[in-house]
Amino acid sequence: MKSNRLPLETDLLDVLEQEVLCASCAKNAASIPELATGCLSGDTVLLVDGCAGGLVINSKGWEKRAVSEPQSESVVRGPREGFTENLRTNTSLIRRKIRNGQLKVEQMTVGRKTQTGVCLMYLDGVANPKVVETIKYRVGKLDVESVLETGYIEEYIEDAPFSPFGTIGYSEKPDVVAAKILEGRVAVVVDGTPFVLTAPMLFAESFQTAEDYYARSLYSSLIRILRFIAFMITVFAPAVYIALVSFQHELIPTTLLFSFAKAREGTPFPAFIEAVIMVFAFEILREAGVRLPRPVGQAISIVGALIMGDAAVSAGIVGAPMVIVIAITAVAGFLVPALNDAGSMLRIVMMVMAAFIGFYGVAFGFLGMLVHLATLESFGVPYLGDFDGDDTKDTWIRMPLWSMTKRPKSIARGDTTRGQRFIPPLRPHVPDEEGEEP
Amino acid sequence: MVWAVIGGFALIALMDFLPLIRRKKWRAVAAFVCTFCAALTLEVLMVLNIEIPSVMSAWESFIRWLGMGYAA
Amino acid sequence: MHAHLKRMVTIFLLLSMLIVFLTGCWDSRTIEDQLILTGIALDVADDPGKISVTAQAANIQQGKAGSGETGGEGSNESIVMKATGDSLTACLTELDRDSSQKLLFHHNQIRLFGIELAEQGIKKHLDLIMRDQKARLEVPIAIVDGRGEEALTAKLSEMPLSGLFLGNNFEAQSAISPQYRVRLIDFVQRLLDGTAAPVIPIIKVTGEDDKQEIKMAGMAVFHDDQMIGRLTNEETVGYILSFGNVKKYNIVVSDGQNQAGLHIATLDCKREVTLRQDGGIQVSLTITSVVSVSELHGFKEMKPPELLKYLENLAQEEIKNEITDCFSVAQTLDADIFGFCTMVSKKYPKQWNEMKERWSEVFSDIDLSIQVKVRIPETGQIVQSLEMEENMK
Amino acid sequence: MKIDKSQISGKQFMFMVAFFLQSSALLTSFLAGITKNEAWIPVVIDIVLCIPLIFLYRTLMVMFPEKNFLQVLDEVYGPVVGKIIGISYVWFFITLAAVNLIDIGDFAKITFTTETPRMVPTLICVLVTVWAVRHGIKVISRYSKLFTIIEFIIVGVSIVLLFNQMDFTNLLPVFTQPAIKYVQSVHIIATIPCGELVIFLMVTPCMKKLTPRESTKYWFGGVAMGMIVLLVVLLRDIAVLGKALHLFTLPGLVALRLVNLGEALSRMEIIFAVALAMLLFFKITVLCYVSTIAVAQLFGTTQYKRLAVIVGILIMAYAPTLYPSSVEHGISAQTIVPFIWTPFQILLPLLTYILAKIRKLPKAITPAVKKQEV
Repeated sequence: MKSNRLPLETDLLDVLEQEVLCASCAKNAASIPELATGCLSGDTVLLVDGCAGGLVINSKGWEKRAVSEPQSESVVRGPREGFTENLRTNTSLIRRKIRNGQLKVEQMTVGRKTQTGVCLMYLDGVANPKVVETIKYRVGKLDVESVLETGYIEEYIEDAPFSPFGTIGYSEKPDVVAAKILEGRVAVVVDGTPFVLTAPMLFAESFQTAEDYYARSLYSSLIRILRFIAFMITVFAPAVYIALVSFQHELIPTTLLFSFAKAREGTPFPAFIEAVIMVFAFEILREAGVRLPRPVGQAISIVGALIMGDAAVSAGIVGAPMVIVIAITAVAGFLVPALNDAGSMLRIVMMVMAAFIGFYGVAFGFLGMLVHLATLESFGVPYLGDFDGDDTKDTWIRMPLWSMTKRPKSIARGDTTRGQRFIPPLRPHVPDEEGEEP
Repeated sequence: MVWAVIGGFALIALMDFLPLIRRKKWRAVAAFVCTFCAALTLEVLMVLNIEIPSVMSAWESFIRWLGMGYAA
Repeated sequence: MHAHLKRMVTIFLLLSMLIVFLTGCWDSRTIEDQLILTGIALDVADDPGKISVTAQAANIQQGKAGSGETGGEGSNESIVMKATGDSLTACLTELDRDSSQKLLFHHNQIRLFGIELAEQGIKKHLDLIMRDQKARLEVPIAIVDGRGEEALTAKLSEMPLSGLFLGNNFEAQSAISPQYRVRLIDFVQRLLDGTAAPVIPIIKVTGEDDKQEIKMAGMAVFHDDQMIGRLTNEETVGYILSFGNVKKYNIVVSDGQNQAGLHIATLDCKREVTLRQDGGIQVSLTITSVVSVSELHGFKEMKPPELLKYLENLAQEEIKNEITDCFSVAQTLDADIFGFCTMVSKKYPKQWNEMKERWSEVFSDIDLSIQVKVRIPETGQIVQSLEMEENMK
Repeated sequence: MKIDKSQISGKQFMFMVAFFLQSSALLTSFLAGITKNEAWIPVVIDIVLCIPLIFLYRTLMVMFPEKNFLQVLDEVYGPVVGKIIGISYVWFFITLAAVNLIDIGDFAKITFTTETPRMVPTLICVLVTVWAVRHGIKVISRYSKLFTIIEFIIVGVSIVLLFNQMDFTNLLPVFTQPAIKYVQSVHIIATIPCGELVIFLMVTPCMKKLTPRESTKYWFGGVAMGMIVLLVVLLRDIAVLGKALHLFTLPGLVALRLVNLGEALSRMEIIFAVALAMLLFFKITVLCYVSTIAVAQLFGTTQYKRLAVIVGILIMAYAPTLYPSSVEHGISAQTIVPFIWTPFQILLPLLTYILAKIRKLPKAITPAVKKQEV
C-alpha cells in the first residue's frame, strides 16, 4: 500500500485515475469537446470540483449478440460456441481455451475512418517470430479507410491475391482457432465480425474440420481421404466426362458406351456446351439458394435440382449422364467448403482444356494446378507442405493424437514439442504389479 | 499464321523484354535478344515451310567420318 | 502491385489468343456421330487378289443395343456393311465413305477371318491392325468355318450383336483356359517364334434364318500365317490340357461299361525339354490335377475308397490319351502347336540354331512322356451313386 | 554470382534424380530394338557401370559447392576456353530438352491426339513448363517427391494388374546376340538416362550445404530408385510382350493396354498415359530450367526468370528441326546419339575433374576472385 498522504504536486484527477478507479480505460481529458465526445459515445465523464478538465471513463455498454452456435461450421460432436461480433468477447473466448501467459494479444487499430480494433494472437515462443513480424508489418502498413470484415484485411495482407486458392485460413469457432494458435499460427481477430483469420495456411488445412480431432482417428482419416477425392471430383468430373465423350471413347467400357451414345443421341449441343449450361445453371441455383431466406431457398434448390434437371433431360437439351455428372460435381464440392470457390473456377478451366484437347489437356491442367500450388507460399511457408516426415501425420490422414508429439515443422519455431513423450494408449497406464512403470 | 507467330513473340517481348530494359539489365537484354532472334527465325521459317538443316544429321556425318557409330 | 496486374493481363491475353488460334478441336468427335464397330470380318472376294471386309456396328437409334432385352426384334440392332478392295485400308476407306457416320474402332470386339482367306495367309492384313493406335491388341481373333461375314450377319436369339456375343463368349471361355481365347498379341507372339504353329479357334454358324447359333468348331492350325489344318473339338481338349492352367473344365471318363463325369477344378502342367543323345529332343509333361466327381453311372461293384482310386486312374489315362491324340494329329500336320521349339530356343539357344534347319524332322521324332497325377479330394454332396446304394442293399 | 537464390534440401535433390531417371522408363523402345527380349541385361550391367560415373558427378559437386557447372568450367579452363565449352554445353542442354520435347510430342500423337498438329500438345507442355521454370528450382523440386511416389504406385499397380499375363520364360534365352549389341545397349543406357544426370551439376549452388557423405547418400539413393524402376518396367514389358516387344514404339504403353480384368478394369491405359505424360513433363521442366540457367550464366546475368519463356519457345522452335521423322529419331538415338553425348557426359566432366586436381582447385576464395565474380 502507498501512503495515504498525497504529494502536493500531483493532480487529484491523476490520483483518481491511477489509484481509485477500477475501469480498464480511463482518460484524462482537458477540453470540453473531448469530454462531450466521450459522453456522447457512451462513456462516463467524471468532473471534480476544483480540477481543470475531467476524466472520461470507459463504460460503453454496446448491444451485442450472445455467443451462439456458428452457422458456417456446425459439428455433431464438439463445442458449439462461436465467435461474435465483439472483439473482446472473441479474445476472451480464445483465452479461455489457452490459459497460458505465453498467449500474446497485440492490439492494433486499422482504418482511417472506422478505427477498427484488430488483435493479433499468438503463442510466444511457438509461433514463428518472422511470421508474426510480417503480419504486424503488413497490418501496420495498411492505409485503408475502412475495415468492416476480416476479408478486408485478408485481401490486403495475403501473399497471392490472384490465386484461386486462399492462403489465409479463417474460422468461426474458438476451438479451431485455439488449435491453430497452439500449432504455432497467428490469429487475427477483427472487431465487428465473427470470423477470425489464421496464418500461415497450408493446402491440407482446407480438408480439415474441427470434428476430425474429436472423432476416432481411423474414421477421420477415411473422411479426409474422401474429401481429397471429392475435391478431385468437383474439379475434374465434368472435364473428364467431356474428354470421354468427345475424345477418348476407348476408355469407356463398351456397354456403357452404348448407353452414353444413346443418351447423347438427339441432344443438340456438343458435350462442352452441355456442361457449360449445366454448370452455370447449378451456380445460379446455388447463389439463389444462399441469398434467399431459408425456406424459399430450399424450395428453389428443389425446383432447380429435381424439376429443371428432369425437364432438361426429357426436353432433350442435355443428356442424362451429364446431369448425373454435374450433380455429383456439385455435391462433392460441398464436402470441402474452404475450396468451393477455387473448385468452381478450376472446374471451368479444366472443362475448357478438356474440350480443347481431351485428356492431354486435363492432364496438363492438372499439372498446371500442381505447379501453381507449388509456387504458392503463405507467409514464407510452402502452401503444399513438404510431404515430409512428421508433418504428413495430419494431412491426408489424421494419425492418433498421441502419435503427433511434434508441432508442424514448417510452422512452429522454438518450442516444437507438444509433450515430452505421449504414452500410446495401448501400454498400461497403471503401474505394474511390482509397482514400477515400464 | 506468320502473323500469329509474330504476335505471340511480340507478347513475349512485351512481357519479359520491356521490364529488362526498364531495369537496365543490359546483360540480360543481350541474352534475351539472342534467344529471341534465334527462336523467331526458327519459328517463322517453320511456319513458312522452309526446310531447316538438321544439326543432328551434321553430327551424324561427323561421327561416321570419325569411324564411330553403331550399325543401324 | 501495378506491375503484377499488368503481367496478369498480358498472360491472360496470351492465353486467350492461344485458345482462339489453337481451338481447332482436331480430335474432337462426338459419340453419337460414330458407328461403334462391334466386329469385323475379312474374306476372300470374288475377284482374285481382292479381299472383302464386313463390318458390324451397333445401331444406337434402334432399340437397346447391347442388352438382350429386346432380342425379338433383333433385325434393327446391328448395321452390317460390306466393302471390297485390294487391301484392308482400301476397304475401310470405302466403308467410311459410304456411311454417314465415322467408324469407331476402339470397341471392336472380335476380328474374324474366313477360312478361305486363312488358307491363303493373313499376315499382310494384320499390319494395319497392329499399326493403328485405335485398334487394340487384346481383341480376340477367330476363323469362321465358311465365310467370315456369315458370323456377323447371323441373327442370334441370345444377343442381337453377334460381335458382342463372340467377344463375351471368348472372354468367358478364357476363364477355363487362356488358350481358348487367342488375342492378336498372342497370335503375333507365336508368329514371331518362327517354327511354332499358331492356333486360332474356329467358329461355325449353324441353324436356319431366324434361329441361328454360333458354335465352337475346334481350332485352326497355322503354319506361319497360313492355315494348314484343324483340330476337332475333341482334339482341342488335348491341346488345351497340355498347356496347363485349366480351371473348371469337365471331362467324361469311361472303362467300357461304367461312365463318370469328372470336373477338373485345377490342372497344371509342367513342361520340361531335354536334348537326346541322337540330336532329337525329349519333352516331358508333368500334369497335376485336382478333380471332383460330378456324375457317376455304374461302378456297381465298388466301395468308395477303391472307387476313387479307380476314378483317378481312369482320369489319368483319359488326360494322357487326349494329349497323345492331339500330339499325333499335330505330328501328322507337322505343326508345332505346343510351342516346343520356343522352349528349346530358350533353354538351349546354341543347339537351337542348328536344330532350326531340321525342325520338322526333330518334331516328328519327339519323345513325349506324360506323367499325370490326379487327385480326387471330394465327391460332391453324395458319396455313392444311387446305383451303388442299391448294390449295397 | 548466384542465379537462382532458392534452396533445395538433399532429400528433394534425391527425389529429383530418381524421378529424372524414372521418366526414361517410358522410352525404352530404342533399347528394345537392339537387344530385344534381353534388354534387361544391359540395364543390370549399367547399374554397376554407372557407379563411377555418378561418383564423378558427386565429386564435382562436392569440390565446387558454390558453383554451377559452367562456372566450374570457367574456373578450371580459364575464361576463354571455359566460355567456349560453356557454349557447347548450352547447346547440349537445349538439344536434350528439345529431344525430350519431341518425345512428348510423339507420345501425345500416339496416345491422346492422333489428328491434332504436333505443335499444339508441345506448346501446351512448354507453357506449363516455363511457368514452373519461372518460379525456380524450389517449385520444381517440391512436387518431385509426390511424383516419385505416384510413379512407384503406378508401376506397382500395373505389375499387379498384368501379373496374369506375364511369362517370365520370355526373359530367356540370354546372351544369344552378338557382343557388339550388348556394348551398344550398355552405351545407350549409360548415356541416355544415366549420363543425362550431368545436368544436375547446374543445380549445385541451390543445394543446401551437404557433407560429402550426405552427398553420396542422396546421389546414389536417387540413382538406385530410378534405375530399379527402369529395370522393373523393362522386365514387366518383356515378360508381357515377349518376342513382340521390339515391334512397338512405346512398349510400356502397349503392355499397359493389355490390362484386362473384366469389363471394369480394362481400357485404363489413358490413366497410365496421363501419369507418363506427367513424368515426361517433369523431365522437360528440369531440362528447360537447366537450359535457362545456362543461358543466363553464359551472359552473366541473374535475370533467369525473364529468360524462361523465350528459352522455352526457342526449345520448341528448335525441336522439329532436329529430325524429319520419328523413325530417324529412333535410329539416331540407337546409333549416333550415344557418341554425341559421350564427350558432354563422360569425357569433359572427367577432364574437368583431372585438371582441377592438377591445378589444385578449388582455391580458397581470395578477394580478387570475389571481385571477378561480381
